[in-house]
Amino acid sequence: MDLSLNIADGLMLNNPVMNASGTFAYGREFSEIFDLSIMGALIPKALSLGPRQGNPAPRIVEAPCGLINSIGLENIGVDAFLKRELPFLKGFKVPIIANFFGESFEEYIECASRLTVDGINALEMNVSCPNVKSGGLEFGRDKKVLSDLVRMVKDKTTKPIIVKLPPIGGDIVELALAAQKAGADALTCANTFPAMAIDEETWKPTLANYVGGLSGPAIKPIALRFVWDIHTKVDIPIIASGGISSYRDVIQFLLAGASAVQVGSMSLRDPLCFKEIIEGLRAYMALHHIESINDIVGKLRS
Amino acid sequence: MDLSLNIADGLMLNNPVMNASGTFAYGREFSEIFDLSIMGALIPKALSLGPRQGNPAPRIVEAPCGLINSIGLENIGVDAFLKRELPFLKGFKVPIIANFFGESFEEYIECASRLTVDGINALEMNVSCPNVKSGGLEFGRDKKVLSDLVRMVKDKTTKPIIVKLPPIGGDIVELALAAQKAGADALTCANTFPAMAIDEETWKPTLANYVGGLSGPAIKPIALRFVWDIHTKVDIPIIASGGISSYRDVIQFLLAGASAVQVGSMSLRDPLCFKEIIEGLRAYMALHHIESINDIVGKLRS
Amino acid sequence: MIDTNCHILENRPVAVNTFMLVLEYKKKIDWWPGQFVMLRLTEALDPFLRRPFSILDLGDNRLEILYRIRGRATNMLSRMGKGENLKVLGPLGKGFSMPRDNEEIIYVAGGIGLPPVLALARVLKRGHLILGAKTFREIPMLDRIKDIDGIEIALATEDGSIGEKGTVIPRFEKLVEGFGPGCMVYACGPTPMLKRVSKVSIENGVMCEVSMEERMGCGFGVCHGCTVNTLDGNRLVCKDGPCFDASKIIWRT
Amino acid sequence: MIDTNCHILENRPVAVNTFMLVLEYKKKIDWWPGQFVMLRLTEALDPFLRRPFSILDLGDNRLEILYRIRGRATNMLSRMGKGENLKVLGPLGKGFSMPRDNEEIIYVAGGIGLPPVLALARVLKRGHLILGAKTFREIPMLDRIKDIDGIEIALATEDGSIGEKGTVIPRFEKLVEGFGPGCMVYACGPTPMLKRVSKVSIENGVMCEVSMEERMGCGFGVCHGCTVNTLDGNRLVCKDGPCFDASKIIWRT
Ligand SMILES: Cc1cc2nc3c(=O)[nH]c(=O)nc-3n(C[C@H](O)[C@H](O)[C@H](O)COP(=O)(O)OP(=O)(O)OC[C@H]3O[C@@H](n4cnc5c(N)ncnc54)[C@H](O)[C@@H]3O)c2cc1C
Ligand SMILES: Cc1cc2nc3c(=O)[nH]c(=O)nc-3n(C[C@H](O)[C@H](O)[C@H](O)COP(=O)(O)OP(=O)(O)OC[C@H]3O[C@@H](n4cnc5c(N)ncnc54)[C@H](O)[C@@H]3O)c2cc1C
Ligand SMILES: Cc1cc2nc3c(=O)[nH]c(=O)nc-3n(C[C@H](O)[C@H](O)[C@H](O)COP(=O)(O)O)c2cc1C
Ligand SMILES: Cc1cc2nc3c(=O)[nH]c(=O)nc-3n(C[C@H](O)[C@H](O)[C@H](O)COP(=O)(O)O)c2cc1C
Ligand code: FES
Ligand code: FES
Repeated sequence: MDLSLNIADGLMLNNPVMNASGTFAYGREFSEIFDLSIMGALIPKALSLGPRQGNPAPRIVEAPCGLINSIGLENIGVDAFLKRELPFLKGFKVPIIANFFGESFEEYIECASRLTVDGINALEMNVSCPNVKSGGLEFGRDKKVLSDLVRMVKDKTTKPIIVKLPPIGGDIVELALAAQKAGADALTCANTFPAMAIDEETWKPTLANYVGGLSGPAIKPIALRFVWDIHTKVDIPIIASGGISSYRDVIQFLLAGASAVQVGSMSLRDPLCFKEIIEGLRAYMALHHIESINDIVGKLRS
Repeated sequence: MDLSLNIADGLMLNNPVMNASGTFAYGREFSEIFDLSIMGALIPKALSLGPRQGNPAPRIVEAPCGLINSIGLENIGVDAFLKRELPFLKGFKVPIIANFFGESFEEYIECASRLTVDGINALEMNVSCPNVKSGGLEFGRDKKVLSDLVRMVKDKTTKPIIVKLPPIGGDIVELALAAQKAGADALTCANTFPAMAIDEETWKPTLANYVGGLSGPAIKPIALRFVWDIHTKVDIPIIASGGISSYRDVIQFLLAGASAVQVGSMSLRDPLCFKEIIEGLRAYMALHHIESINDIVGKLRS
Repeated sequence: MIDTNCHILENRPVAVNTFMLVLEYKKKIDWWPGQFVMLRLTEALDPFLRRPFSILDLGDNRLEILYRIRGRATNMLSRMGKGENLKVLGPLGKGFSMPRDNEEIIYVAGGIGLPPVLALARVLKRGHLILGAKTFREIPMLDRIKDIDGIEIALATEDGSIGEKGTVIPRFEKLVEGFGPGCMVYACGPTPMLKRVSKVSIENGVMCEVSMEERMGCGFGVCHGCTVNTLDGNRLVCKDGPCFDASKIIWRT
Repeated sequence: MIDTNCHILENRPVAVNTFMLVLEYKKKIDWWPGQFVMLRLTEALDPFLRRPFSILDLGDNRLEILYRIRGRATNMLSRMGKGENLKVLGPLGKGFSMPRDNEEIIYVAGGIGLPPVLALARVLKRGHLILGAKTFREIPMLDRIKDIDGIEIALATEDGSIGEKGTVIPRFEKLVEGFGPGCMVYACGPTPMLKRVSKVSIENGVMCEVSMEERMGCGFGVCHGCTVNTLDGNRLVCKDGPCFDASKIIWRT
């Protein structure tokens, strides 16, 4: 039985299950609970050029079957990551995908080039960051901006580029096509949904930042539809993200056309879910006599 | 204590709680469980010019904190509605909002003009219907198409026009502004989210139609954000729709800027929720010494 | 139809993956076999929708339901215990119609299709009940079933562990052919069985009613999710059914 | 830190809206007062996140938690009964630090801030515990509290129904001023109380540790949701705390 798959040159996974960026910190806490070498890939928290404080608290709140976060991309910055965290992560002999972002084209490019080092297998671009120059509109909302950005980043790195699409505000299929055309090697579909929570007792927004991003099982049916819609249009591999909580969900996303999946919110609730999901996948394949994970990808029946 | 509010000329509600279209049929079943005259307004199932069969079964499936439907706008058609159902609904002395759609500009216009009769207080345009002429793209996805459509419908009716926005595929704030500019009297925000469910045992889509729309508490945080975003940009009243399940949710949506709310999925689960929500609202206002519902609308504190 | 809170009195296994659920049901209300209730497992929002279950018996402050574990909700239900609360909406739908006088009656039940058919047999107290299952261990409450006044029982199991080996169909065919057009058939079970029972009934000029299943959003006719295709157009399983005249059904392939 | 399934042994009211939850906890594991666990109420996906609760006691196969109904999850929890299952992740976070020898110790607890402070007092077996509440009926297990070896108890209630009328602050000020810089303060309770306790401690040159609360996503340091602003930068309540040196905290307005 073979769970391995190839996303891009230099990005071969032992199995299709990765963590999602931002719900795993830099891996140290999870490494104390289970052996990270079982993972398909490891994705540390989003990195920016310099360190960032993020938003004030409260910056997380529960939602029906999910949660809303406004962490605000707090992180230690690329250099500190390379020095203090990467050596630790490399020890697990699992591909490492660095998630990064910037507030300008220049920052994206500089990040990408600094992250082009041994031990990092691919770069995942978080394009849901406000573009300071264009009045705060997210980079990923505009086809043209997105494709310029992807093209410029591709130029500056030899690593495979994975573009993580924003789910709302534009047509995700068009954004996917634009990213592919600009040279993206794979797509992550999708980031959190713009959301909000209000406290009816205080009449205030629950998050200090007013708004945040919704994640968790709540968004799964929408993410599944995105993967299906995009899969029928693009040729590059899709990595699914959005509400995946069990091996069943993984099979569903693979059938819809995803090559791999990321698990975020569910691992906040059940830190051992990675193990359960990977073992569940193995058991499912054994039970159904499926030789290779590739025999599931995109195989939805009519 | 005053729960009444004015949405548009001829559309004065005794309280801000309506049903959502499509989860209430034409009102007969609910009328056997509680007195419909407690409602802020009644909205029958979406109407098209002629009767429609809708999609084959299965056309409903549960999702985390919600459900996905692909009913396919099954309905008895405008004429049968006016003859067989409207007289019954008029008996409750509650404003009636007719939800309607078409597959072409002409159908929308013809529907609107036939629905311009006594006993109907306003028209709610469902623009999440595929436009046959433009290769199936939904009317509500394109600013230009949407504003042409709204303008033409406005021309053909004296009733207030409420545009029910689609949540995904375009920028909802821009769509809202386009609808307002074209003459919409109010906005419903928003319709169901494009979604999908797959059965990992049969490898088939769960819905015969492959895809459907997600509704229920799962989408509430996104709908709340939409209302907040739109409220700060448009001047016409907003009617919130998306996952409302309790009086608490109603207060939250009012604080974010909605003037009224629709309850859909929750009433499938708990048919008596309308009563509970309206009573809860009253009790909340009494407890907090709030004189008028208008003292809540848009009053989010910082 | 009313919506009411009920305590669990009993929830115990009675066959493989099959449970007898007894709820304290304090309201007085009329019902008829074939009708069902929608159960809400939890005040929490997941699972979101209620689930439909046939009424096996209702009266004396007790509501009896016989269910089999099929997916998430039935799994959760099977782990609930005495004293826990459920919300019950019902009775819903149209039950089976009354047979005409002097008619022979055949009840056909496959697997967990048993409850509505058993309920009817108990009320009518006459006729022949053919019960099919995969194996002996999947048949619940055999003692109680065998003891119903006026009912003759025949069993069929796929593995032959009790009764005839195979499906209910051979025995059913024999009975129908014997009784001829005068008899009345009531059936509930897996779709392939229902299709066969309908076909045989129609071929023999016999009235047949089938209790249909469809995924339900509401259970009381407002979401139009549970549609079944009939010669009279779309009908709702929850409101126009679940019991339908078999000759009207247009079966999905 | 381990994640384990626990049966409820007891879940009974001990004061207004306040419950004592006792879980069967079969694992052997070290813990220290101030540490907490994350409870998962249900396998279903709503409520989605676990909730943090201080460890009141852990040992002899028993985990004790004292909790007050605050919102949805605590409400649901209060309706759960013996035999039902919870998932428990823990022990989590850093507990209170050890006091230096010979120091006087003051414990200050406001409302449901009691559990971690009480746990510490029980372990250290010396010092003065000042307990504040709105009213007499909100104080849980007063007998047990009064009987802790080596601990002197003072009560304050807002309505004066027991102990001094008013907040814990006047009594606290008097004690701190009496003991001077040699003493050590441990506090948990509502933020305004913690702020006052910190201020008074700092003004008197006294070491003070406060157990902080923040909305949590994970409880073990991976989501960075539970941030608290300190003189050393952002710190995580769940991992760097919940117990912090009060002089380091930058209080939100
Ligand atoms: C009128 C009616 C009466 C019923 N009476 C009984 C009864 O007395 N005892 C009993 O054990 N079961 C009965 N059922 C079936 C029962 O409702 C389903 O087993 C239950 O809803 C499954 O819920 P779940 O969450 O466990 O499964 P899910 O996880 O929702 O689904 C598991 C599988 O079950 C099937 N399924 C789910 N819901 C339905 C549905 N509503 N109709 C058809 N198939 C479905 C699907 O194939 C699905 O893949 C009845 C159904 C109907 C429509
Ligand atoms: C380290 C730690 C230890 C705790 N120990 C205990 C304990 O021993 N006993 C006890 O009764 N409670 C304790 N709490 C508080 C407890 O976690 C909350 O009461 C609980 O999470 C509320 O859940 P809910 O769903 O009932 O409320 P919700 O519906 O989630 O919220 C209700 C209100 O409670 C507040 N709230 C919710 N979650 C938190 C949170 N994590 N931190 C601060 N405020 C919150 C908010 O103001 C919210 O409006 C502790 C919290 C922390 C962080
Ligand atoms: C607390 C939190 C922090 C996140 N931080 C990031 C981030 O730094 N970069 C990023 O690309 N996505 C981030 N995300 C999005 C997740 O990576 C993931 O795409 C999303 O949560 C949907 O998946 P899920 O439903 O499995 O959580 C974050 C999500 C959460 C909940
Ligand atoms: C079964 C079902 C049928 C629906 N049919 C319609 C419809 O006919 N017209 C329409 O505008 N919206 C329709 N909707 C959308 C609802 O009116 C509502 O906008 C949406 O479900 C979100 O609200 P909720 O979360 O409260 O259900 C339907 C929704 C459901 C669940
Ligand atoms: S289940 Fe809603 S109409 Fe039948
Ligand atoms: S709660 Fe997740 S980091 Fe503290």
